[in-house]
Amino acid sequence: MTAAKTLDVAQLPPYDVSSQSPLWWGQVCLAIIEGTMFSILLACYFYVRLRMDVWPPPGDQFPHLLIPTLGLIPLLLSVPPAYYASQAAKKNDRGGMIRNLALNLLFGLIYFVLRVVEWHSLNFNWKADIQGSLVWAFLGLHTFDYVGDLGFTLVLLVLVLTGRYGEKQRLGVHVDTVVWYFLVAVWIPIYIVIYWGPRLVETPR
Amino acid sequence: MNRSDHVTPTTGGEARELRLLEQAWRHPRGIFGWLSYTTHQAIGLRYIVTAFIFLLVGGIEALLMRIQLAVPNNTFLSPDRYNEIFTTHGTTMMFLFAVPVMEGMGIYLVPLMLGTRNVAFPRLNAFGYWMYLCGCIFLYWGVFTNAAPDAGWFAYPPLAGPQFDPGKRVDFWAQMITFTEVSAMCVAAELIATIFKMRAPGMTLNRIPLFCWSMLVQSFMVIFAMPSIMIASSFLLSDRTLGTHYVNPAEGGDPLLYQHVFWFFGHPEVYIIFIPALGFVSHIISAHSRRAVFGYPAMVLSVVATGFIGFGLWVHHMFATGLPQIGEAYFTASSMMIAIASGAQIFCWIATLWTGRLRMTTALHFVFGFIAIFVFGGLSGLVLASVPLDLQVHDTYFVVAHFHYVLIGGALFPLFGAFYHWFPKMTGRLLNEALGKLNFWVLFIGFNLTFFPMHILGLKGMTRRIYTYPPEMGWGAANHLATIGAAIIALGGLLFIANVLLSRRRGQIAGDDPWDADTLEWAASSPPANYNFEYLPVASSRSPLWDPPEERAIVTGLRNDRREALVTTLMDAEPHHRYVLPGPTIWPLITAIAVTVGFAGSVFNGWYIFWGAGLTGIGLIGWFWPRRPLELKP
Amino acid sequence: MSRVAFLVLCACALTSCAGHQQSAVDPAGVQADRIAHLWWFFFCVLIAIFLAVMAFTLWTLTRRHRGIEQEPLESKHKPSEATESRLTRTVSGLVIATVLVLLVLLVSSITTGKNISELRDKQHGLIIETTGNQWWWQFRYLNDDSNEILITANEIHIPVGRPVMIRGMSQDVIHSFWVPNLHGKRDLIPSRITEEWIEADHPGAYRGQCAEYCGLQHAHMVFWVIAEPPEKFKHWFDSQLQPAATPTDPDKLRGQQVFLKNACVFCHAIRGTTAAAQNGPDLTHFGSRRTIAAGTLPNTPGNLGGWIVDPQNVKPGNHMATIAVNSEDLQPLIDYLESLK
Amino acid sequence: MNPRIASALLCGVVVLLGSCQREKRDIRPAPTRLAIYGDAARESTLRPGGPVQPEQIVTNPYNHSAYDISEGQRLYNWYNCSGCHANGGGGIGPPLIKKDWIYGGQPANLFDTIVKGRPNGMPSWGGRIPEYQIWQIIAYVRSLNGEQPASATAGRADTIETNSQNLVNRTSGVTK
Repeated sequence: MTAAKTLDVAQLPPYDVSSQSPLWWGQVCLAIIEGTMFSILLACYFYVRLRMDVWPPPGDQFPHLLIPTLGLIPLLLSVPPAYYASQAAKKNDRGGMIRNLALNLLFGLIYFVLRVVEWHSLNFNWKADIQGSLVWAFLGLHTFDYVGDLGFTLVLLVLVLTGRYGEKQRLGVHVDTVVWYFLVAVWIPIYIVIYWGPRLVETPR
Repeated sequence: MNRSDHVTPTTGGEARELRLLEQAWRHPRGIFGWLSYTTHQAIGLRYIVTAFIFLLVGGIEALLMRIQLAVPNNTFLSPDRYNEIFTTHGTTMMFLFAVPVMEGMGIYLVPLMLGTRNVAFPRLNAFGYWMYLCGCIFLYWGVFTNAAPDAGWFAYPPLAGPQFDPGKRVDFWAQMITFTEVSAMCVAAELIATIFKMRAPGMTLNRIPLFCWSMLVQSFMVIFAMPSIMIASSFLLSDRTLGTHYVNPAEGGDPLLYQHVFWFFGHPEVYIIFIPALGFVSHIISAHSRRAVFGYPAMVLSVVATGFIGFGLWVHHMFATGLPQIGEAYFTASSMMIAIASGAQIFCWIATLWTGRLRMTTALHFVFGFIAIFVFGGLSGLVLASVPLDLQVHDTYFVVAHFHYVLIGGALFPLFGAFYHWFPKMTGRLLNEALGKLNFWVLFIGFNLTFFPMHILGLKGMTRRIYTYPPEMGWGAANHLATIGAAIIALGGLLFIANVLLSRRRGQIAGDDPWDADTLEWAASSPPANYNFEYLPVASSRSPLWDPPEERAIVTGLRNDRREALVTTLMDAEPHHRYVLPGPTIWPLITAIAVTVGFAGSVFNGWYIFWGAGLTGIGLIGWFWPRRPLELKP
Repeated sequence: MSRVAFLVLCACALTSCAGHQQSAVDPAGVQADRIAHLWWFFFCVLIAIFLAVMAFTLWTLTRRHRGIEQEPLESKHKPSEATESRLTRTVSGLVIATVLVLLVLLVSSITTGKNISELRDKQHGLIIETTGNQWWWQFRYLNDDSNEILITANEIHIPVGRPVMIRGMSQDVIHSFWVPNLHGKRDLIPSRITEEWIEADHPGAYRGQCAEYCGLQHAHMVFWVIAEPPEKFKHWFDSQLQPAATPTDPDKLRGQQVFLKNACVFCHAIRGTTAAAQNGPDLTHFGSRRTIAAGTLPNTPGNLGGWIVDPQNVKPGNHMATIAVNSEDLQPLIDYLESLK
Repeated sequence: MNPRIASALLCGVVVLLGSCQREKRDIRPAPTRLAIYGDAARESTLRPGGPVQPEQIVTNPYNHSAYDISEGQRLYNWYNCSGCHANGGGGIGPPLIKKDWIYGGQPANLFDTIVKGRPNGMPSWGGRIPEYQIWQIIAYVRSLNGEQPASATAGRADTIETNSQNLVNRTSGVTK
């Protein structure tokens, strides 16, 4: 037993609500996975579109522009609250977390309603043709993640409201925003492609 | 040989601290306790054992195929059964054995090599294993209910589509993919976080053990490749069950779209399997040739390069579909570039052996076998990279020979070597060396006897996946030889099992560091305690255990009354904060079962997706529900 | 070193399969010939590399107790700087060598690729539309004159020295057209048309097989390419263009009636009769073909009888209906079909 | 309790689930079956246009079998049923996607219709195509009406989508 040099870490904090936490990195990995899925779907969309003379396939309406475009407003508005929520989580400011999480959730829900309305107005479904299949894949996958994260935010809000939270939950609030930024960011290209794409590269009937 | 590396400060109350640590990391008792383990050693071993069971199953399927092909016009298997068996064999080996076993080794070894106490997300780790197990059971549920997939392990539509493969066979295949991909992604995410943030203090980027580099690259490949196969299998599944048109030409879909998406995963998959094996080889060589691997930077660079290039050559699986010539030239070039990276590594290893003092253990035997077989397989890979030659040998037994050379030679031999190398760490006992060398030679001879003749068969026109062939083709002799070889391989497998079973009971007791190796896992006791290290080590160099004791240091000041580990900075591994790891819990299992309900049910009825999602939500809430104490005492 | 012997042995094995009817290393066509040359070039280069690497690897075993043993390895587990730098030079040299070898292989492969894609006087080429079906081949000799279009199945004749274009398509799943002695494969993909030019140098019968897994009977999806001198080919082509003659003797006449009365007519066509379905192979000149059921059996009356009575026994899972032909009808049917030369 | 035992147990459970009808692939139909069902249906008292007698049900040997349903789909086109009945929507002949059958929609009625033919155009196929194929076609036709389990029927065919509830009078985009 030789006395060895020791490195004492007792002074270090027992937790950390920041991007230094492994959890944050794990969350980023999951975001990358989702992002890769959406990019591959986009690649597939262009692949099939290039093989078609007529797009959208005859019988499909052009997807509406109004509601999805309006929808961008609450979607983008939901980002700042997410950011402030994470700041509040770092500072362990309960009021701030409650306020911003609630706002985030509110805008999120408004957008979700618009999404559902618009989705129902499509005149083609997944069985209609390849465009139907792909558009429904985009909407389905994104909505699935979106609802999932809404639920996660809701649970966090409830925990903070009931005061049943500690570092882990604050860290949860922090990394939750990572997912939220991602979901908003990834929607923009999808929105452009599936709603504007058919118009921008319209083909003569 | 056995050198105690527990350099511990002679402070008082040490015994009490140790008891606290034992207490904090003790496994819960009983069957429910067993189901709620979250330590990386336990989960890693579960991966490894399960994967080995499926290696045996896949091997039995391979033997059945070899019996069928042993003689011309054989009627041992019906064509239908044969198709099911070769599909299940490929699927089992790729998705239920090769990837999971490498992940298992990573889960077991990475925290030990990094000098930490567990992976970053122990519960996600458990969840990943349960998902993998459910996937295995799901596929073999299909197999046993006469619904074994029969469209080949890459299930090309339209043959695998709704019109030409009725029933649930391919649905079982496609959904099994989802299970194993979820599991693989969990492992990838947690290993990346672990390697980035939980390295021992002082383990800067250029001190990370080569195996951890391999697992890092492999994890990133998983993250970028697996989504692709998930998309592909979902396309197939929804076309078959929901009536979508992703691969239906009549409605604007395209069968080739599936091939592109599949192979964008399918080629990296090969590297996902074999990059960890490169890590094994480096460690075995450095330990048994008594010197650090030559050219560490070159090794790291070529592994990373392999990871990148691996995504750039999927089209060489599709040369026969007729692509523009310029594209073909590009993919030929990129396919050959891989050879540069692999070549550099081989040369570095040979250089290491060259200047080392070799200790001809079984592990090193397997490494030599690896070099011989893998180099051969790599060279035949160059034949496949060349478009004109590929047009001839594509989808023939030449290809079968090639990928068994790279996968068995490139991954399985290093894996066996790794077992002989790390078995003492896992069990505390050495595997029998004499039996081990016999095991190696039987496997090596059997392997070449089985797969070498297949090169010739391929050139003589024997196509892949045919359930029989007429005698006048002159393929009989080589096929007969291959079948004999397969029997010899099986014998080798039995020898290995025998060796494991014998040595677990009465193998020679191994100390902490039987090989006098250099990386941190050998500083832990064998088998390691649940907390790996009583005091986390500090990485004083690339080969910490070869440093003189006075240069080594340990970490003190972690609380021992809870599962605490140290988070360090990304680049320089400076201590940043302490990190409390979650303890044992049953919720990952519950969540995995909930997800399984959704996945398995949706094969028969789409609505199950929503039931499964609901149940999963409940599971996740239970998983993340805050437990007292909410505030951590510093 | 036993591996070396093994390799030599395999080289012999490869070369010894000359005269084989389905072999990539026994070329009978321009492209297959170029590919085979490329193959042997690769073979020699790669085997040389392999042997070199193996020699180096095994040598590490022999020189264990030589010079470097004097160097102090155990202390820091590292040889002297001199050794390390010498190794660095060697390894980098080897890597550069690898790159050069790869460049050579790449260039040779691409040039061969270019060569096999261009053939002389394609404009005078024959165009054969090839359709893959589960599990048989339909061939249509295209022609501007619609009466000159010939439909046949599972066996094509081509003139020696004249380029032939295979226009590939598929009715059901993906198949792959492969005649190793003439050229590499080309997939036949539903909804697509793929093209491949082949040309035979010298006469002979070459066996082709579906090379993309296509289901239950993938193993029995064979066809024959018979290359013959132009005049012989012309003769064959003209005779095949003729509709089947109505049989004169009562036995065969009865056979024809059996054929037309039974389910046969729902799938098969015999030009010159009312049978015109395209679901199965065209049987107009069935008697002139070498094999039954896409290369499953040699075309003999006995085999034909067995095939008609119980096709699912001969080729399990194929799409030929099991019809109940009573015994006294069977012989006339066989005689009739075999008479369709 | 270790993982080996655990997975062994689970596999055991799986085996006990046994095989299921849906996945049966009767690649080589036995001649006996041809005779039995053939006679059973021939001797049934059903008459063209006559009253449907439910007690005279002959069970379809290929009921619920995914393989035979898809074989039926192939034969439906090969034997040109689609010529008159289209993809079930009907054309020259009556539609097959419906609930009210002129001559009864039970397997035995359909068998009779196909074997004996019906006035105004439905030809008699008796003795021309083997009975097992008739049963396969019946299995497919009944699947059009959802009278086969959804898990045994394909989500779609590799054809233009004809499912009317998706879209009215649409045609597919041309693919290059």
